[in-house]
Amino acid sequence: MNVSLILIILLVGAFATYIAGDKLASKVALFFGIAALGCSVVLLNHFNLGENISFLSQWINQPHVSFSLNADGLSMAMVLLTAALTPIIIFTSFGTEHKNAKAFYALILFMSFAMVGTFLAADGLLYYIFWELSLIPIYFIALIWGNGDAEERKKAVVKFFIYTLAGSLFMLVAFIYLYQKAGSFLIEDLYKLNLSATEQLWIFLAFFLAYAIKIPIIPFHTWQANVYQKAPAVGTMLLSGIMLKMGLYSVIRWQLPIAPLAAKEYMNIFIALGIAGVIYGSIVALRQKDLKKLLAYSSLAHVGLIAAGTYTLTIDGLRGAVLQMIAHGFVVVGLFFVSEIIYRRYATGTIAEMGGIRTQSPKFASMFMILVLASVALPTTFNFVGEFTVLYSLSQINVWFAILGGTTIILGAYYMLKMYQQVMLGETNTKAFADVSLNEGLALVLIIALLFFFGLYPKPITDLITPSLENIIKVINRA
Amino acid sequence: MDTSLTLLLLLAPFIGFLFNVFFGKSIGKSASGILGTLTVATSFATSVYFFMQISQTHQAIQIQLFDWIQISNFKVDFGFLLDQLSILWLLFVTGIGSLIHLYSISYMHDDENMHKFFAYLNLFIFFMITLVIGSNLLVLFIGWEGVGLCSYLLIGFWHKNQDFNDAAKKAFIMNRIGDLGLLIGIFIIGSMFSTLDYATLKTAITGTTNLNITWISIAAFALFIGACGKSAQIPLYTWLPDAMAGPTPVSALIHAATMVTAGIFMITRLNYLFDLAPDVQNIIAIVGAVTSLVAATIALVQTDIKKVLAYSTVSQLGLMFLALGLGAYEVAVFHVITHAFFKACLFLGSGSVIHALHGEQDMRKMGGLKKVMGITFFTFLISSLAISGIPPFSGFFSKDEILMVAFEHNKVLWIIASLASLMTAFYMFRLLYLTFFNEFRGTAEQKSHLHESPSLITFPLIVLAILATIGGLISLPTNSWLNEYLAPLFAKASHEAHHFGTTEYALMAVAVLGGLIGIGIAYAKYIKQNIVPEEDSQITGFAKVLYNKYYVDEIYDAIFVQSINSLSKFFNQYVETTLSSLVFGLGKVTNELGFQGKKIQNGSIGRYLFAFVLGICAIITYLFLAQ
Amino acid sequence: MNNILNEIGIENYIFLSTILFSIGVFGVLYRRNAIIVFMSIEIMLNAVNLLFVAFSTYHQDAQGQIFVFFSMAVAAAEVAVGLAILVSIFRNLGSIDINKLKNLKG
Amino acid sequence: MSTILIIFCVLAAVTLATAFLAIFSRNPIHSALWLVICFFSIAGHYLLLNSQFLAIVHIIVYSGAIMILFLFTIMLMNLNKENEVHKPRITRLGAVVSFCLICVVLIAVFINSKPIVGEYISTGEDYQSIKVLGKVLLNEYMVPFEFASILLLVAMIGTVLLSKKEKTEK
Repeated sequence: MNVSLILIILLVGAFATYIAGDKLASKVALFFGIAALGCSVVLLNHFNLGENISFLSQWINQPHVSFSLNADGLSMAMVLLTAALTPIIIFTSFGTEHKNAKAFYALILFMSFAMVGTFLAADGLLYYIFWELSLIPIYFIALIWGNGDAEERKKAVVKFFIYTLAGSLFMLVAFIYLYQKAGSFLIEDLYKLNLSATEQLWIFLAFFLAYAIKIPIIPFHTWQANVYQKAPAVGTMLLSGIMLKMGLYSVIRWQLPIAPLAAKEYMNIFIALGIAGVIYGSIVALRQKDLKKLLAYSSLAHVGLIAAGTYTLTIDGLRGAVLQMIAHGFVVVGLFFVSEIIYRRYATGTIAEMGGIRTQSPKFASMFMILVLASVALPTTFNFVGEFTVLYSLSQINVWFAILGGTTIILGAYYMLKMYQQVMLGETNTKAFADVSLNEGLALVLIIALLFFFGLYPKPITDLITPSLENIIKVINRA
Repeated sequence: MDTSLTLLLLLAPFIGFLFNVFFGKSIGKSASGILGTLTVATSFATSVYFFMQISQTHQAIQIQLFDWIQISNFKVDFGFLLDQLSILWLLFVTGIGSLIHLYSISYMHDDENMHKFFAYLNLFIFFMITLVIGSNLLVLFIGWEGVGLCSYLLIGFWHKNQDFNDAAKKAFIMNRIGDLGLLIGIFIIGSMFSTLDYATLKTAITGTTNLNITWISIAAFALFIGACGKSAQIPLYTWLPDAMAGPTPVSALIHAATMVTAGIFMITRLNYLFDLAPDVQNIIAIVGAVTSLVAATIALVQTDIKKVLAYSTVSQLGLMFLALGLGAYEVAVFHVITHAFFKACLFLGSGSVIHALHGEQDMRKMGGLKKVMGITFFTFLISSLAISGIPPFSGFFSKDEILMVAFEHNKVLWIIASLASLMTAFYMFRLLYLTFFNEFRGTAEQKSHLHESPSLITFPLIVLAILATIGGLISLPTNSWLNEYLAPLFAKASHEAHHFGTTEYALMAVAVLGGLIGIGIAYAKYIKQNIVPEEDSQITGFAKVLYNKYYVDEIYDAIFVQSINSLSKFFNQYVETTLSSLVFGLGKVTNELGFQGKKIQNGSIGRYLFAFVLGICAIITYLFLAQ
Repeated sequence: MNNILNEIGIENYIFLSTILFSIGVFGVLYRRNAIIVFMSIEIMLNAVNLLFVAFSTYHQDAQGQIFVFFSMAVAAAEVAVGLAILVSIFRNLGSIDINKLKNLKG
Repeated sequence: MSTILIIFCVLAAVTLATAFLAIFSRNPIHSALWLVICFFSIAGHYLLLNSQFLAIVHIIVYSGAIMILFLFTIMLMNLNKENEVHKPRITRLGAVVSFCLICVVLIAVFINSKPIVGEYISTGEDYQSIKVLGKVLLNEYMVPFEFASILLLVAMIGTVLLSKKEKTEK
């Protein structure tokens, strides 16, 4: 039994969903999503027992490319995140009608497939293929099923597509160069390379461009807010919940260990960039008029902090970053789902048109509040664990980094509470607002429960990721 | 046994919270209130048990539940520490908490969301207990943020009013500024000592000699900022008066008796750390003294009954910080306790008044309530005497000790503190006279409804008034039970008992005299001359500055809030668009290049031929001539 | 038998054919009339042929001349086809001005 | 200066001059005629180099076949009027510059390659009589020779097809 099974399930699921037809599509997709989750849990069990669940097979002879899937703790954690979020995301979409549902759900599973592949791939070219593959479904999801004016949407989505694709091409160039040097795309061969400082710098920058656009780190973030706003809720969740993490994961897995000298040399610059993202994103979020855009900028702020954590090159920074990635994945999916719930009832994303919802739907208000609190990293939520660890690692580098990065605690509270106040509180709204339905409530409760469970007891995840992160630190310090 | 009891202590209010959240609406208002009260009372009973136990054994109880956060050089576990300090805090948190729960059953009975109110109150008690009994700084931080959250929820309890929501938001954000400071302090401590656990930390700090004092000072300062946020000291005090937007029991519980003392708790907890940073201690003392004076001056002219009490709280907290800064931790703790009694009593009394007047909070529209609200008046009087430092009430002892410590260390601080106490006496009696004496100034309709509050409200008042009277007994000047009880906590030998000489008696006399002068002025002004404060528009001169709280809110707004907002506007309007157009610009350049390139491919054979010839020339030159 | 190149020198042939070739190029660029352009191409071909023959003599080898035969055959074919195309263009457009033949652009 | 050199110079002058004239003549018929003279002079060069057969073939193919073809075409199109519009001045200037450039480049290549010109040895061996040429052509270059014939055939068919009037044309 090995990890390729998850990929197979998801791919087969995508086809099965397409064949199942519009009526059954959502249920079939949910079934395969849960199957993938179950499979990954079983695999996790095998992994924890010390079995080898990696998969390696020769694929192309010339150039030397292998179909290599390597599952270590880090990959498993990310796969689990994807596998857990996919069914939740599919489940959240149950309240909304989608035209041509079979294609829609098939694309979701296909995207999940590509992202799991990205997290597992241990061969540079294979990784690159999965990386680009994940872009295709989200492009169609955002373009076809998105909200708002079609022309505007097209502009935003095409910008996103070309922008990320262009960034990734630099990564491909870097991989080709590395292949010239190492004679293989396999990650362990790339780890063994001893490149000169200049080479490392160029490779680092090439990777950085690809990841900075995907994550996004300022100033490469301009695609984000518009796409988040225009994409359907499911697309936004996939993008913010999992796809952003692809970039962050790749920083840890590929960028830092392959070009450690450059990473060490210019560490401060990249940490500063991440922290600038924190402050900038938070401040920009303050004046957003659209709920989804506001959440997009809050996402920018959070991933900025995560990125800063990864570039500290310390075990705390990496661990905190991974924890925060997972936590942020859940919270952001929850928050975008909340915005979708409001959208279903009011058919608008404009904050000014909301307000006074709390009296009408107390359950929804409470769950929204909890998600807001989790997003501002209240202790006992999972986000706090991650944020604390990341900020701690930053304080080890320089206390000012921690102070500036820590402004997220203040500014985050400011914009989130301001948003909550404007959306939920105040005089009772004249428009009716039905409280959450069973399906909606279930999805939200699931997310909240996970956040609190891991907030109080993050040990399982910490234990899972720590050995592999320590290995990566070892690789980084090899020179 | 200890573990399960601790969990009972901790989780009882939490269960009350969960129950009230999920079933509160269906079981009815009274039931949900009684349930809420009972859970807190359970905690109180457990606390009493622990108190008895520790009085005999003098042994702190340590409990480890499970690992929580893993950091490279240390791990933080979910553990609890029940020692003298935490049990003392538990006693009055849960004790006063139970009383206030009881009070709220009656007070909040007309509110449709009463079950929610009790849920939040229970949650608050839960977090406060977590804060107090946590065995390390991070568990303290859970409680620290948690009480801030409950404070937010309760201030904004009437969430239809956006002003209240603003106040709630402000409280949360200002607290978070402090929280950042606390976190930074935690980071520094963590990296210096590789532990956040109090016990290990104490051995690490007291056991080592060559510590890096600079970093310890920075850590202490950062922690102090955290304390400033939570305990409403300059410059982070402005949220507390606004927090009076919440229901009055909340003001009594959270914003007077318990949560705002968390900063003092934390500093007392880490006294060994602060002892090593004398510079920071000086800052604390100065900030405390200045806060007490500034808040007292503002309180002089306020007309909202709760605002007066709020500024009075800030002022008293300032006095406690003064004591902390002077290293007299047990004195600060003493004042925390007596203050909790009389201030809770005052707030609840004001709540009783407001309840009787159906929500009226302006003292200019009160008066003459002595006749109808006898019990409220009497308890209020006792508490006012206590806060003014008149013997033999509790406030006299605690305040006197602070003044004495201040006199020993620095005469200027003593003068400031004495001035603040004098003002305290004045504004408290101003409040008392305006509210309870003379004739009623409200509407006739209000007058007809005037009544003494029901026994559920008066009972807590009586209990608290008794405590406010006798609370001073726990630390008499010559024979202090409290000092002995707390002695194991402090690194330094406990503050030596004052051997009473003439100086001490003179100081005492001065303090009492000051209190009496304040009362006298108030009497002269508001009873003899029967002055009623002017309407808002008629206030002029310095009084206007005071009435507007030195315009601090406006200044903060202009400096911080507005600048962040305009920065946000700038980012949104210019930076975002610039960055966006840069990306689009890249696309446009490519597009333009394409268009230009298209012109080369214009189909004219003549030009192709030219290009052809020139190309051949170039190739030949490159191949044969360019060696 | 005395070699003719002793008298003239291979360089002169090279220069001659180079200049002749350049004249051909010049003609192609200079004129708009497609027929003249064709003629210029013939001049270029002849310049090359001349050089072939000169080197054939220089190396005392027949292969150079053989190549000239082939080149002539190709030139003949090219002219035949080319002129046929020109005729058909002329029939369609009424002109053989190469500046008017701009249908090649995208 | 030997007689042969003088003959060469005269022939070269004629070749270049007529080539120029062929290009500069405004009337295409004049161009064609100048070109015929040019080809004759090139045939003269061949004779000078002692390749009589080639010279004959050259005259037959070029002056006889190709130039006649040109003249026919010109007459077919009725182009003997001097109606050609000059190219723009800048283009003509460009043409002149290109001419000079390619001239200079080619000559520079030649000079730059520093050729070692040895003694011209005449082995006396026969290498360019019809007999020898025929043997080489039909032994060594048998296949290309056949291909050349196919090429000519194809060219012929193509020409016929191209110059036929299309029936679909209006």
